[in-house]
Amino acid sequence: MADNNKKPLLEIRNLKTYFYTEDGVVKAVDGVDLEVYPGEVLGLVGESGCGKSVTSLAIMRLISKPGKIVDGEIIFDGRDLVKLGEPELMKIRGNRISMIFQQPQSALNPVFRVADQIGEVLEVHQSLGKRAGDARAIELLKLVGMPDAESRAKSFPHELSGGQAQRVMIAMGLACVPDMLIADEPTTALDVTIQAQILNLIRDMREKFGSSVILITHDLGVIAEMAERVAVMYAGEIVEQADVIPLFQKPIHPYTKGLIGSIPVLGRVRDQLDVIPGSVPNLVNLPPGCRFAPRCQARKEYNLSICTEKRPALHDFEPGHKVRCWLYQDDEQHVAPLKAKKTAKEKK
Amino acid sequence: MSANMKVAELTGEEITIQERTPFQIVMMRFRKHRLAMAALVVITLIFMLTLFAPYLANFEVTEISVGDYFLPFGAVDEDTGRVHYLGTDNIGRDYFSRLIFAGRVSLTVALISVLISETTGVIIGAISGYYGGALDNVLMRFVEFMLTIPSLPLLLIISSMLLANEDLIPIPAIVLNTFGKIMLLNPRDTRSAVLIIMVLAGFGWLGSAQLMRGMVLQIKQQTFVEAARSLGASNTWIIFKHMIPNAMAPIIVSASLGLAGYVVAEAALAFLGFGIQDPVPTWGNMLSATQTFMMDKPWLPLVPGLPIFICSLSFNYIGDGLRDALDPRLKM
Amino acid sequence: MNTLSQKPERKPDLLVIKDLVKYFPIRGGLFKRTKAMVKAVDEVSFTIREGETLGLVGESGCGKTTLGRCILRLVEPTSGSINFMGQELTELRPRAMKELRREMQIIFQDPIASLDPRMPIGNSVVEGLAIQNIGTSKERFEIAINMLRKVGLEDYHARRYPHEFSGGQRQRIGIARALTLQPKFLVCDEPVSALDVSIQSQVLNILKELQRELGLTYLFIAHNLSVVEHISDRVAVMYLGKIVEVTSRKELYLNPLHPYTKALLAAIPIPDPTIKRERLVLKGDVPSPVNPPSGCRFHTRCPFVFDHCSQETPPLREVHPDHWAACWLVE
Amino acid sequence: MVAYLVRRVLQMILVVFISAIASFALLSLAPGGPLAGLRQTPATSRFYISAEDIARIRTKYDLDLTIPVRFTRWLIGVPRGPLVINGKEYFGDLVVGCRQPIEEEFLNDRGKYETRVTGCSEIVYLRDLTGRSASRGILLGDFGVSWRLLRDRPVSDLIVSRLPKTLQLIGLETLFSILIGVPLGIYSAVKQYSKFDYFFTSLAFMGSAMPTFFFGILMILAFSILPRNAGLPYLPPGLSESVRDYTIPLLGTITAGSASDRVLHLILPVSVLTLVNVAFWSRYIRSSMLEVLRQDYVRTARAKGLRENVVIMKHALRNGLIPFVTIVVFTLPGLFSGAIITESIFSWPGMGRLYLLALGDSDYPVAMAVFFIIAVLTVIATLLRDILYTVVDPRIRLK
Amino acid sequence: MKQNRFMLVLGLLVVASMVLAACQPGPVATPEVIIETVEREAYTTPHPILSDVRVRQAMAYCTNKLELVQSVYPLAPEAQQQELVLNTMMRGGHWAYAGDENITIYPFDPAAGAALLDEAGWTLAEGATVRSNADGETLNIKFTTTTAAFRQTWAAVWEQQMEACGIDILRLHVPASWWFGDTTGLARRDFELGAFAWVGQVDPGGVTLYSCDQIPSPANGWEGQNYMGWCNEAASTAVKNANNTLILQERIDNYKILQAEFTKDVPSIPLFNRTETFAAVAGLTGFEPISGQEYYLYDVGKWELPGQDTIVLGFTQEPASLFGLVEDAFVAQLALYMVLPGAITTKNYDFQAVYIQDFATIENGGSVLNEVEVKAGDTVVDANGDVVTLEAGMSVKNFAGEIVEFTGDPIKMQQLVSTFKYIDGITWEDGVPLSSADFALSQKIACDPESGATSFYVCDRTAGVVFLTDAVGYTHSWLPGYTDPLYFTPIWGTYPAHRVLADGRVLADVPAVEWATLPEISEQPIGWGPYKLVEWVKGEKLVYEANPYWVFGAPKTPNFVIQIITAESAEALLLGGEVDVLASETLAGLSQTLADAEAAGTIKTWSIAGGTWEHIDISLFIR
Repeated sequence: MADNNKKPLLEIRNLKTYFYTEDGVVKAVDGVDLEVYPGEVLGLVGESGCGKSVTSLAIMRLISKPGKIVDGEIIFDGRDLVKLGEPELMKIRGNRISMIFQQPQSALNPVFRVADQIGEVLEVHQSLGKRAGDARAIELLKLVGMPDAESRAKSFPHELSGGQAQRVMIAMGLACVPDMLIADEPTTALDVTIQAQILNLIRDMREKFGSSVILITHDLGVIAEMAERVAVMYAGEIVEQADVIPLFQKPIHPYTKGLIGSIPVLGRVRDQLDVIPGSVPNLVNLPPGCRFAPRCQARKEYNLSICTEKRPALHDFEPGHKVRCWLYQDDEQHVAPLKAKKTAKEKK
Repeated sequence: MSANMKVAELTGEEITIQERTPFQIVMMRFRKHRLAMAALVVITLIFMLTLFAPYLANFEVTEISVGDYFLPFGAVDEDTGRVHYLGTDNIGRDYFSRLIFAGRVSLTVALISVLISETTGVIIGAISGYYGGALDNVLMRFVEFMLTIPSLPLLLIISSMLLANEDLIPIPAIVLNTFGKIMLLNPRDTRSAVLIIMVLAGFGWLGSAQLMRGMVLQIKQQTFVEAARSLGASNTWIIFKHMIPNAMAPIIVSASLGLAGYVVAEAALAFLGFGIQDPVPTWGNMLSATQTFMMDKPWLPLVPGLPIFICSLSFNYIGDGLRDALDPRLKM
Repeated sequence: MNTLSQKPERKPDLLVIKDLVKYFPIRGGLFKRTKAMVKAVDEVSFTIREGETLGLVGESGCGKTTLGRCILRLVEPTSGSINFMGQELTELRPRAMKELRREMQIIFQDPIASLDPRMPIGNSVVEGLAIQNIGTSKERFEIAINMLRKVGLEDYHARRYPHEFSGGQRQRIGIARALTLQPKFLVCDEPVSALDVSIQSQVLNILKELQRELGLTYLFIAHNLSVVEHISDRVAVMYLGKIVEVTSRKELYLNPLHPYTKALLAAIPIPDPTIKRERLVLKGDVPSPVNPPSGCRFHTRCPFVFDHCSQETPPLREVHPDHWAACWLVE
Repeated sequence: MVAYLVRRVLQMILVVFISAIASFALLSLAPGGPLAGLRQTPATSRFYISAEDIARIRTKYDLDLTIPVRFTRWLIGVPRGPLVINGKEYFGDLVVGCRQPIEEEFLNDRGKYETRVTGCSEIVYLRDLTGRSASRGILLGDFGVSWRLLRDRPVSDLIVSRLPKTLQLIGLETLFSILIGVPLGIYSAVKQYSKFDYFFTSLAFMGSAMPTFFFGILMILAFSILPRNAGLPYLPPGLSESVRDYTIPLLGTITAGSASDRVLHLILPVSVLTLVNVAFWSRYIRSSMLEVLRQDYVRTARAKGLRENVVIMKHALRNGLIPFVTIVVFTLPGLFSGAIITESIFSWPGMGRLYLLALGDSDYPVAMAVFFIIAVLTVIATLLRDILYTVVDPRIRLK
Repeated sequence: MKQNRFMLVLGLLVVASMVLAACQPGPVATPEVIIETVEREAYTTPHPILSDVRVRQAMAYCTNKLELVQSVYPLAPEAQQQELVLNTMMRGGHWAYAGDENITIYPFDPAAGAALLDEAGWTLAEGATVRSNADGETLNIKFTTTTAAFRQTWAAVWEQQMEACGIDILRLHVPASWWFGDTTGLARRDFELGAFAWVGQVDPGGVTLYSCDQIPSPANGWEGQNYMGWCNEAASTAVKNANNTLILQERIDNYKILQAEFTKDVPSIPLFNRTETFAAVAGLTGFEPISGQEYYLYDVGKWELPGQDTIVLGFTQEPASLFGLVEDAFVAQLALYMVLPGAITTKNYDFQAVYIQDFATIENGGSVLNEVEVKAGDTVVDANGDVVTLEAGMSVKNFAGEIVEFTGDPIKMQQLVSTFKYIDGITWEDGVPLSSADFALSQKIACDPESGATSFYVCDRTAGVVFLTDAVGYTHSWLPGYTDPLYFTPIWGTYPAHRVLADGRVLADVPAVEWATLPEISEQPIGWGPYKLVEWVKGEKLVYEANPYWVFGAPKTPNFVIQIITAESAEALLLGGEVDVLASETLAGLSQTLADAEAAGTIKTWSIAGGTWEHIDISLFIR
């Protein structure tokens, strides 16, 4: 779906964000490359602690102590956000890139009314006055399908349900018609029926405003329904990146495979689910080589020693389908067992 | 895929987090708080000084060198050749010896008060928070009511009553003997110290009871308590095996801050003339006895004033360090 | 693939719930009189058969967790009957209840909160034995070690503290703790919803394996219908304190009768981008259980609502054999 | 809300009542009183205290009545005599006290002799109270008459004379410590673990660790006595105002009782109290701000593109001040009770000193009045706090 | 719901218990558990240790009084320190002092003390530090005194002195409110050894301190101040006789007996006189504190501070009332002295007439001893000094001075009549001259039981008062048989009978019961002294202004302020220039600060021997 000829709206190159804690340096994001094209929905999927939220916060430049962006560039609309000063950033945040969060109720300030919180964005970025801001806020609330928008605008966040609060967040995020909306697990805290509402809303809004969306979630179902392109993250790096259909139909990274195999799917009853043994590595003491190697069944199957020695690079497996795995990549001393097959197949 | 993956095979590399007991973690974090570590060193030093007071002091507490009033630091006793490291006070008592013995009393008073008040507070707070209902209501209303009463005035009244009337609260001889041994005092002189402990602890437990109750209410929400109940645990089991150990962190913090408070409170009572009385030396009554010399011999009040200040500061720092180290928000 | 649910003979009932009610009072006013009731569980009846897994599914606040707690009497039910192995639980005295707790255990949602952070996990696991005064401390420890091994942990883990484990391991410890008393019946209260997907499957597999090995009966509470479908033999759907549909999982998936069940099924995102489904998206939020809607509680959100729905509460009826539903539409 | 308030007020009344009982009981048990020291005056040829004199004084101050009767007379001013209905007296011969107790000696179980009252040679009956002066009761605002400090004259006179000075001192101190402590607290929270934070945290600790009495005397020495002797500008060492004009180098002549005179006298005590309390407020604000800064909505505010100081001063502070506002009301009793030690050190004629004097001199009507008012104020502050909570935090509704 | 019901029940319980308690005739209630009723009278069973005179004497020998003085007055010159030491209840130079040769003096002599203790059976075992007796009981004695820093200081030294003699002292510092309480501490003889001070009087008095019938006990309603329980017939008789005669020699002789017995029996160890310390800014003139003169304000009209029109005197205690009948605190007397000074002064323990024409002595005819005949039913003062209605069998002192039994027949007795005339020209501050009516009002109020006056001792012994019409003054007749050692000094004060109150009444018409609360009396009295009180800012200061009508002309300084300060800040305020004078009631002694400041020339200090003397009372009977 991605048109590679199009110029990406956002391009992340070798982004490294580390947290300097008392236990050591947590390499939350360690060399992420990613691009988002205008108008697309990019799904960023991964388990908790894989660095997907940190990546999104890094884009917003909202990493606070003890975290720090240590390397890489985030080029948005031709400018490297990493190098921007606070005043310029302020013009981008909430205006050109906006963000919605996982816990909508705690993401809203409990002591201000809903309309004021939406209006604030307009006040800052569009110099709208209080009254105009309020009117626009109500308009936006109507747009996001808030029932009884006028009176809801006057309520405090705690008076809203989770779904309503997320609508407010979306309204706030869209207030300045941003180029990009980052939705960090927007439905995780919500019930399934409400989740369906919110996902529909995001989809509608994307169509209406034409913004690109980075949808961060751990729910593969949500990704399958929403995303056009998907990046799979594991332990601070992207392990696979492809359009949504190839990714689900033909996942190639052992982690992606395991992930897809491990979730129960409605209507497809299996006696046992697939299992990825072990658990996510500690981001302080990362294994040398491939980060997934300790849990990787394929590594054992093919008896690859390089996996524990050298870190694989994210490379094109197919056009538009990138993977970070020694199964598909050669090295001076190492011949990728599956790459050969693929090329052989292709030749046929 | 390999659906017959055996669960037992999943182990091995799994424990990726370093093996440390909570205690080790706390200690590790505490060590990072430099001021708290410094405070700990200072407090340890002071404790050692007072602990070895009988060996360090070259004079007895009540020993008076007649006429040797206000001797300067390092003065030498002519008859015996012993050194008054910190000089003498207004009636010729060796100031250093008094200071370290006084520290023993002051710190014992603070420690025991904290011990009693925290224990009482923990038990009452735990019972109140755990059982809730009418009992909780009565206990907490009582605590709140006691807290509405300004404590210093009340301390004054009560200590004046208790100090005066020996029969009002008879203290068992064993208590006096034990405390006397700790503080190196004649058991009968110990009475005023024990009374002040009772007075201080009598008010001190209120705060920790509230704290404990809050903690218990919070812990009650945790599922491990429910888990214990589902295993058939009795209330006592839950309170002692789960509630109290889990609530200890803030209690320990409040105890160390409490130590600071008690050291100062004892001194304040002494300053106002309602504290531990003279045959028993404390930093507080040494300070109050010499505060009249503030103008001309400032070191006299300064010498006992400084340890009060330092101890209070150190306990505060230690409390702060412990708070940081025990902060549940930081991951364990 | 599935052999359990297809066994023809009907197994005896292990747990029979009848008209179970749990109201939480809301106090207010001058004398703190009860002003309103949170009707968390309202006249719920169902049965769990020996060796089966009953899935209980519903959105947050629908009362499924309260129901689970009521069965274990961790929450005292307001009224109704809970019959477990022929014993009426609601009438048991504390001592007898303590005895009975060996037979029924619970696994909690939050693996971090459900383990005492100040207790080495070995102690947590033997706690049940210690409380029930079973065996010497040495024997207990052996049982604990065995249990830990059974859930895939090692002996030396017993000395460690919960914070040293990952979420999945903690959940396994939780399972081990529940199983040391060798219960017959296990309430699994959202045991996997706090876990990552890859870990979730580990735990689900273990649960299934243990069931097979030990002949356990589960009440599996979850909000994720696909997980429930995966593990359960029968599924009960709950909405605002009421059970709206109970049937076998196959029946439920193939032939959902209640509109809410249908909506729930439709709302679940399927991890297959090629499937594009007709969506039945419900409007609005779940109403408050304090003042639940009159009649059918679902009528405020039901796309098929008609007049009668708001006037009378539909009873839970056996529409097809072993397929119960509470809706005026299904006659 | 109304029901809540009514319930709270009822509770408050109960608490006040109990605290009245407590304070009364406590001070009735305490030794001393208007008779203390009387026998310490050596009898001379013209002054001799007889038992009859003592009895008369006991009667004058109601000390001959039983404690419950004294309590009700103190609390609500009754009984004042027998109940009179239609001109007929009832309960006239109810025993309410004893003018001349009979004491006897007993050997108690600790082997000590003990004097116990075994009888009464002159019983006070209810009808004897007729015509005896009594206060209208502390509940009606009549605190009775002072025993010692302002002998035989209303306690309220004493309180009224001290209250303005204490309000000045504590009011200013509270104002300054909040004005200084709050920004410091915010700043150290925002710059957590910075040098500034460490510095002020340490300073705050020192402030709270420094005993006031010690600190106060040091301040007098450093800012009053020493500079004055050295011919430098100095601050007055105590009192609330001078009685005559004085000259301070650089400042010139200060007229006694003038505004500048009062201000100069306020500086030292207010500084001492402020320095101690700044510590408290800044620590309080710091921790509450740290808590708030961790919250998601602060991140949201940043994500909106707000300037950092808007994020801090609007979004974070508004929430950080919620616990602060509610604790501020607890300075209310402090405004009344004063600062015992600081007032002593600076000869400040305030309530704290009054209370100390009343205790030292066993002027219990005064002590009880102060005690009672503080308890009432604390109870009121508690209610105010709960009401304020609903004002500052929209999430909280009183039920 | 539950909570509220509980609260209600609680409240009702409290109310109910209070009602019940109120109905209970409290004091008549039976006493609690009694293990054993009294088989031996308390207060008459001798103290096992202290009843032995040898122990008491030993303690006296072991006491180094000079050292005690040095500990509390380290800055006093040695000569003065020596002078402060007391051997008996009188200081060396007093007219009633018996002389060194007539009393037993206990110089500091630990050896003598040790010998006496050995003799008494309290021996020092090998290696022991505390003596013990044959029964193995150790010689430890409880010693009670107040928490005052002054007493803590010398008590610590004394404790060590006793320790050196093998006596173990258990020192208890208790709050003054308990020690001097009405039903606690000293008043109930709740001590073994107890230290406090007697405030010295111009006249030695002493009846209530040393006579046998002044031992407080439950039996006598705790009357008397003989806390030691010392009953020595000879001493008891002597002290009564000394106070029952006007003949100086007779008094001296009787006091000699008292002192001899007192020092022999050692019921109390006299220690030392306190010094009275005064400090004032260097420039102050006219201020001259003198021994014997309690009221250092006696010359306040002459005080002068160059360059200042105001003098500030610091008080650490605020007067409670300026109505002298209800308030006798020294500060109140001083504050009142400014406006209503005493008629006489007592510089150097001698009497000087100031506002009276002369003392009413027998020698100069101002007083006469009339011979009166009394009969049964008359009110007289008996030989014991008590006011009695004469009946047969009572012993009285007849006109000849002999103590006789009243048989019922009329008998001749002495009646003392004194006439006091004030000097001319005394004028109230409002310009109205002082009149005899002002004395009449004073006498009326003082003897009105409603006035709130503390003591009616004088009124009870007054036969009649006649107010002079030819001069300002009165003639006072005492009851037959009463002799007052200070008979020659004025008895009644003055109140402005003419003063019109704020409510329009004239002071003379105001009932006595209102006086204590009358602002014109308790807070704004007018007088005829050197100053008039302009304002009393409670808690802060009393502001005075020169009285233009003062009989001795205008005072040197037009304004005078008594500033209320705290003891903690007193010295700082003096050095900081906020107050000019600090007197003995504020300064516990000379401090280094003051001495340094004096050396630097900024202030001036005085230390004089005061009349107040410290002593240790020894309880001779167990409680």
